[in-house]
Amino acid sequence: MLLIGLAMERGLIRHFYKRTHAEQILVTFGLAIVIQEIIKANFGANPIPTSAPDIVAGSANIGTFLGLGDAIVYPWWRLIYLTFSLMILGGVFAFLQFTTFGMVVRAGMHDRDMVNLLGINVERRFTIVFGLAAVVAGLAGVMYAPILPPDYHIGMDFLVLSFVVVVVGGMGSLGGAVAAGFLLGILQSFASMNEIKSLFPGIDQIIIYLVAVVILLVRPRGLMGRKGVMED
Amino acid sequence: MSVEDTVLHIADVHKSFGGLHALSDIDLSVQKGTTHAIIGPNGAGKSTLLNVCIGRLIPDRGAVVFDGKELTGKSPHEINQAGVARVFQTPEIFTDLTVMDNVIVPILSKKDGSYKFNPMQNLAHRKDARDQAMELIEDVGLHPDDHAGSLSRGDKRRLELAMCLSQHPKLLLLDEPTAGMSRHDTNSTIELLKKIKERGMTKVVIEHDMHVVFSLADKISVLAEGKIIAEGTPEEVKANPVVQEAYLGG
Amino acid sequence: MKQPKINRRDVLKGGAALGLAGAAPMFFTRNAYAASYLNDPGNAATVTLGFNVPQTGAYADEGADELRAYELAVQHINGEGDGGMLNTMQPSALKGNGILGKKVEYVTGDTQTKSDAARASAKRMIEKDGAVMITGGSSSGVAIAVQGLCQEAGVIFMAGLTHSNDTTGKDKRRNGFRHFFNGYMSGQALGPVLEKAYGKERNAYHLTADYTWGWTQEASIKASTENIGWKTNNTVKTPVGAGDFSQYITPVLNSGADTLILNHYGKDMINSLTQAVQFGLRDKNVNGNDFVIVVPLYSRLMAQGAGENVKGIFGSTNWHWSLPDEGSQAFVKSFGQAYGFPPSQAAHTCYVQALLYADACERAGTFMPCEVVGALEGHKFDGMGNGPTEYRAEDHQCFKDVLVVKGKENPSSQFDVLEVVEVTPRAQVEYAPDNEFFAGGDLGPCNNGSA
Amino acid sequence: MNIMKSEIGMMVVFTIVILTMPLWLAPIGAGYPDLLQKFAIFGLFAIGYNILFGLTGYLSFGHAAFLGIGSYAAVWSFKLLTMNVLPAILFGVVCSGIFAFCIGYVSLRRSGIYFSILTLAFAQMSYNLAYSVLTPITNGETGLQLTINDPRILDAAVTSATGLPSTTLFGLSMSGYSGFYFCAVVLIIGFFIALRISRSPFGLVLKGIKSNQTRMKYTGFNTRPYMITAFVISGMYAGLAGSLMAVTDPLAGAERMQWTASGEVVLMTILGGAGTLVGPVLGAGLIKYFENIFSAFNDKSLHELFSFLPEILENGVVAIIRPFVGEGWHLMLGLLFMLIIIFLPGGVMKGIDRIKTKFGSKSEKPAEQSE
Repeated sequence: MLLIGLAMERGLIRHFYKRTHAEQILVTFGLAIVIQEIIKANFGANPIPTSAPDIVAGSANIGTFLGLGDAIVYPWWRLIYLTFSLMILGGVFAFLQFTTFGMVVRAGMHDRDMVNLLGINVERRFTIVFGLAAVVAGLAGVMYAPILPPDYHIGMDFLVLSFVVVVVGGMGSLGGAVAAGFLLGILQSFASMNEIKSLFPGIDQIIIYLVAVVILLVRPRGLMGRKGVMED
Repeated sequence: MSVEDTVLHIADVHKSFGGLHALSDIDLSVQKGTTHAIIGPNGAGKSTLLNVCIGRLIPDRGAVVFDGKELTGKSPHEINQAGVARVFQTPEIFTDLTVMDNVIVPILSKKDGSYKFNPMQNLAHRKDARDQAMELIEDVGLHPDDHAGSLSRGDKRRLELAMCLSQHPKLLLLDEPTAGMSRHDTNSTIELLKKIKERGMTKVVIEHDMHVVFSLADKISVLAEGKIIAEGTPEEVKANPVVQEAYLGG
Repeated sequence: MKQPKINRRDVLKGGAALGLAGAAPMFFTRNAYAASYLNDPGNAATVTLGFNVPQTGAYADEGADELRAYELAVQHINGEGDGGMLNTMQPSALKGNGILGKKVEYVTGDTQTKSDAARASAKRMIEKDGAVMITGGSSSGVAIAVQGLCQEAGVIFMAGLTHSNDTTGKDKRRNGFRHFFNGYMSGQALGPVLEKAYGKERNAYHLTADYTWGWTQEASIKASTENIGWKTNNTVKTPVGAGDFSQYITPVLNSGADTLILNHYGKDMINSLTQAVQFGLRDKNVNGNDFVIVVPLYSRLMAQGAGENVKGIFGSTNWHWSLPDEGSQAFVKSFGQAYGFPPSQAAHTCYVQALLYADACERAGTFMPCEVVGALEGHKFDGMGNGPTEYRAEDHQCFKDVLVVKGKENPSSQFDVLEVVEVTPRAQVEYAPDNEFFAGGDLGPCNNGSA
Repeated sequence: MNIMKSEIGMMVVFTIVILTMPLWLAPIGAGYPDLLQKFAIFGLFAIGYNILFGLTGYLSFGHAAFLGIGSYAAVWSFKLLTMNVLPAILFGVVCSGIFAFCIGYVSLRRSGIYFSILTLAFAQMSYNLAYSVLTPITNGETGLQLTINDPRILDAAVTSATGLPSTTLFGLSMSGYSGFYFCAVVLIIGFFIALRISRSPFGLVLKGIKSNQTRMKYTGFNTRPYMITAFVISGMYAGLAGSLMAVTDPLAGAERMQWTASGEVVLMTILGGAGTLVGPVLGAGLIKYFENIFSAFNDKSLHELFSFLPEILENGVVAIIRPFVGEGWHLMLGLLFMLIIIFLPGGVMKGIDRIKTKFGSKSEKPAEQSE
C-alpha cells in the first residue's frame, strides 16, 4: 500500500500540485476508474468473503460486562476495529502534531513556496505523506473486510461519503474529520430508528447531507477548518 | 476650509484584532480635490485604514462618512457605487481577460453593477464603452488585445489604475501605487497621477517612497502604531520632530 | 477581437438556412422498402438478437454469466456444440439450423444496472443493429424499463433475472415475457418449508431494501409467514447500498423477535447477512426458539460472496445446477465444457429464454412480434430444468415449480454452496392474475413496431 | 477575417455540422437516432453546465438533480396534460429553474470546494428521496413511465395501436430521426443563446467573477445576483436536457440524479474544454460515444472488425484490444480521461488550438479561453 501510494504520488499526483483543484480531483478520479477496472479484470465483480480470524469471531456481551444484563452485544471484530482505528488516529495525530516532519508538512500546506525557500524539500515530504495516507486508507480497508466483504466497486461507495466527512470536518484538520465522522455516523444511526423515520419519512436517507449543508452554512470552513487551507 | 469641502471624513474609528489595536481613535478629513497622503512605518495600520474605507473591514467603533453618507457597514460594491475606487498593493486585475475587457468591466459597473440581466446584448456593440476604454488604455500606454495575465508587474499596476479611473470615482484610494516600479515607471506614474489631479479627482495615497509623497501630496497624515501622530502640509510634516523621530529618522 | 454587426434580418436569414438544412436529411430517415414489422430480417441469411446485460457495476459477474449462457444458446440454436437443452426440450420445433433457417447473430450491450443506460443500449440494438428481440438484465428496475421500451418500439423482450412482482404485475406489457419466478412465488414456496423447519410460533423482523422490489418482496413474505401463524414484529426499511447495517441490526437484538428476514439482494444481502451473523444473532435463543435468519431470494453468486455465513439459511431460487433432471444436466454439461464451471440461475433463465424465443418463432413461422407473442402465450413446455412449465397468457409469467434451498453445511467446492431442500410444486405457488400483489397492470395490445 | 470569430459564421458552421450528423457519424457506427439524440441532449446539458463552470468557475457537483427534475416534470406533463412536447419542455424548464434558484440561493453563500459539497449534498438528497420515499411521485427505482390509463386531460381520447401513445410535436412523432432533429434544433438554439451570453456584458461580468471576484466587488458589482442567475440558467439548461430525454424516451429514473451523473457532465465539460463554447458539446459526444459504442464490442464483433488482417495478426490485435472494450470500456474511459487531463489540460479544444497555432497561419492568435 505504501509503495502504491508512493508510486502514485511520484508518477502522477506531484505534477498536479500546481494545477487547479478540479484537475487534481479529476485525474485521481480517472486513476481510480483504471485501478478499479484492473481489479475487476483480475478478481471479478462479486464480493469476496473475508472472515475475521476465528479467535475473535462472535460477539462480546458488553451488557453483562457493564452489569446491564445481556441486552447489549457487540461483535469482537468491531471492538478490535474500534481500538485499532483509535490507535492509528493517535499515531497519525502525534506524527503530524509533535514531530518536526509533521510541522513542516503543516507549514507546507499553507505556503509551499515559503517552506521551499527555507531550504526544506517539501516535495519529498508530501510524497511521504501521500504514501502514509494510502497506508492508513489501506489498513482501514483490510480491517473492514470482515465486516464488509470487498468488491471492486467498494472504493466508489466510500468516495462521496469520505469527501463529505472531510469537508464538513474542516479541511486540513484531523480532529475535525474525526468529529465529523462521529457526528454524522451517530446522527445517521438515530435517523435510522423507526420512531424517527415515522416522524420524518426518508430522513435516514438524507440526514448526512442535510447535516453537511447546515454545518457548512453555519461554519463556512467546516467544523474545525482553518483559514488558508484549500482556498484559492 | 468649510465642512462642505470635506469629501471623506473618518470619525473616531477604532479597530482591533484580538488584543492588537490596529487603529485607535483615527480622525481624518480629506478635502475635495486634494491629494492626501498617509505615511507611516510598516504595521502602522495604513492598509487597515483603507480596508475600513472600502468595506473590507468593519470598524469596531466610529464611522466613515463619504460625501455626506455614512459608509460603515455597507458592502464593498455599494461603497464603490457611491464613488470610491481603490488601487491595491498587489494589483487586483482580471488575469484571464484581455486588457480591453479589464477596463470595460468597471465601465459597465456604473449601469450594471447592482445587477442587470442582458445576456442577449452584444458587447461588441457597446461602442461608447469601447471608445472610453480605448482612450484610457492609451493614456496608460498599454495594448488593448494583450492578455492581462501576461503583463509585467508595472503594467499590471497601470492597468489597475486605468480600471479605477474609468469609473470616474469621486475618491480614489491608492495603496502604494509605485511599489516595485523602476525609477522611470515611477516617474511616469507620478505624471499620470498629477494629470488626474488636474481633473479635480480627490485621492488618498499610501506611499513609502518619499519622492512620490512630496511630489504629489497636498496634505500628509503620519500614522504610527494605529494612531495619527502628525498632520499637515508636506513642509510642516517634514519639519515635525515627532515625525522625524518616529519615521523619517528611524 | 472584431465582430461583425448583427441585425435582425441576419438572424432571420440564419433561421431560414437552419430550416432548410434541417429538412434535407429527412430523406434518409426511412427505409426504402416496405416491411410489415420493425427489423424484419426479410430475405437476409441471418437474424439478430440483442443481449443486454450488466457488464459494469455491482452485477457485472451475473451479467458475464448471462452473456456466456446466451453465447451457448446461440451456438446450440445454430446447430453447433452438443445441442444442450435442444435435446431435452419438449415440445421443440427447433431444428439446429438457426431460426426459420436463418443463422442467429447477436449484439451485446452494457446495462450498467441503470435504466437509462439499459434503454440506450437496447435502443442501439434496435435502431442500429436491427435486433428483433432484446433479452437480459439482472435487476427488476432495468427489466421493467427495457420492457417498456421494447413495447413502445415494437420488439419482443425476454426478461432475464427479475424477481419483482411488478414485472408481470402492474408493469406487465404484451411484448414482454418473464421466465424467472417472483417475490410472491418465493413467499408461497418458503411458507410451508419454514413452518416445517421452525414451527408456527415465530416472531419475525424484516429488514427491507427501500425500493420497489424490496417492498413487494416484504409484502409477499409477510403475507405468507403470517399465513402460517407467524407474528410480524417489525418491518424496517434500509437504504440501498447502506454498507454498514449495524444500526439496523442492533435493535433486532432487543426486539423480542426470533427470526430475521432479509429482503435484500446483491451486495446489500451479503453485507446485512455477514453483519447479522457477526452480531451473534444466530447464537441467540429468544422465547425458547433458536434465532434464525431467512434470505427469501438467493442467488448462488451472491451466496458465494457471503461465504460461511449462508450455512443453514433458507431461501428460494429459480434453478440450481445440482438439479438431477435431464434438461438441467444437459445444460450444466455443455456450460461446464465451454467455460469450466457450473452456470448460475441467471445464466439458466437467460439460456432458456433464448431457446423459448427461437422455438416460438419456429412455431409461429415468422419473427413478427405479434405472432411470436401468440406462440408464447399459453405455451406449455418441459425439459428445461424446472419441470412442466406454462407461459400464462394473462400476464406472461412462467408458472413452474419453485426451489427452496438452504446454505450447505459442507460445501464440496466454491460453487457448491446451496442444497435443494424442497421442490415446491407449481400448484402451491400459483395465483390468480388479479391477485392483490399483481393488480393494476394491463398487458395492452401487442406492438409490431413501424418498419 | 476568421470565420469562427464571427457570430453568423460560427452559427452556420455549427448548424450544418449538427444537422448533418446522421451522415458523417454513420461510418463510425454512431449514425442511429438514439445516440444522435443523446449527443444533442447531453451537448445541451454540457453547454448549460459550462455557463456556470466555464464562465464563473464555480464547480457544481449536483447538476444532475436538475436533469432529473426536468425529466420528472416532463413525464408528469405527458401523464397529466398532453403528449405534446412543448408543454412538457416548458414545465421541465420552469420546474428545474425554480429548483435551481432554491439550491443556488443557499449553495452560493459559499465558494470553492464548499460550494461543490453543498451542491453535491442537495443532489444526493434529491436522488435518495426520489429513489425511495418519493416513490409516489417518482416511481422509485423502476422509474416513472407512461401507462395506458394516464388521464392526459388535454388530449382527446385517442388510443394508439401500441397501447401507449407516443410523444409528438403537433402530430410529428418524437422518436427516431424526427426526435433527433427536434433535439438538434433545440441544441442549436441553446448554443446560440450560450454564444450570446458569453459575448454579452452579462457574460463578461461572469468571466470577471471567475477571474477575480474580489476585484468585481471593489469595482461595484453585486456578484451574488449574477451568480444566482448563472446558476439558474445552467440549471434550466439541465432541465431542458432532462425534459428532452423524456421527450425522446418518456421515462424518468432516479439514477439520473445520482452523483455519478453529475460527475459525468463535469467530465464532459473538462474533457472538451471548460470555458470554450464548442468544447462541452464535443466532450459530451466523446463520452456518450464511448459509453454506447465501445461497450458494445464483443469477441465476435472484434474479430469481424479485424477480419481483413491475416489470422495470426487478427488474433493478436483482438487480444490486445479486448480488455479495453465490451465489459472493459470503463478502463478505456479512465485511461483516456487521465491522458487528456495530463497532456491536454484545458481539454480537447485547447489541444486543437495548440495544433492550429503550430501549423496554422501565423497571423492567427491562439483562441482566447473566453471563447
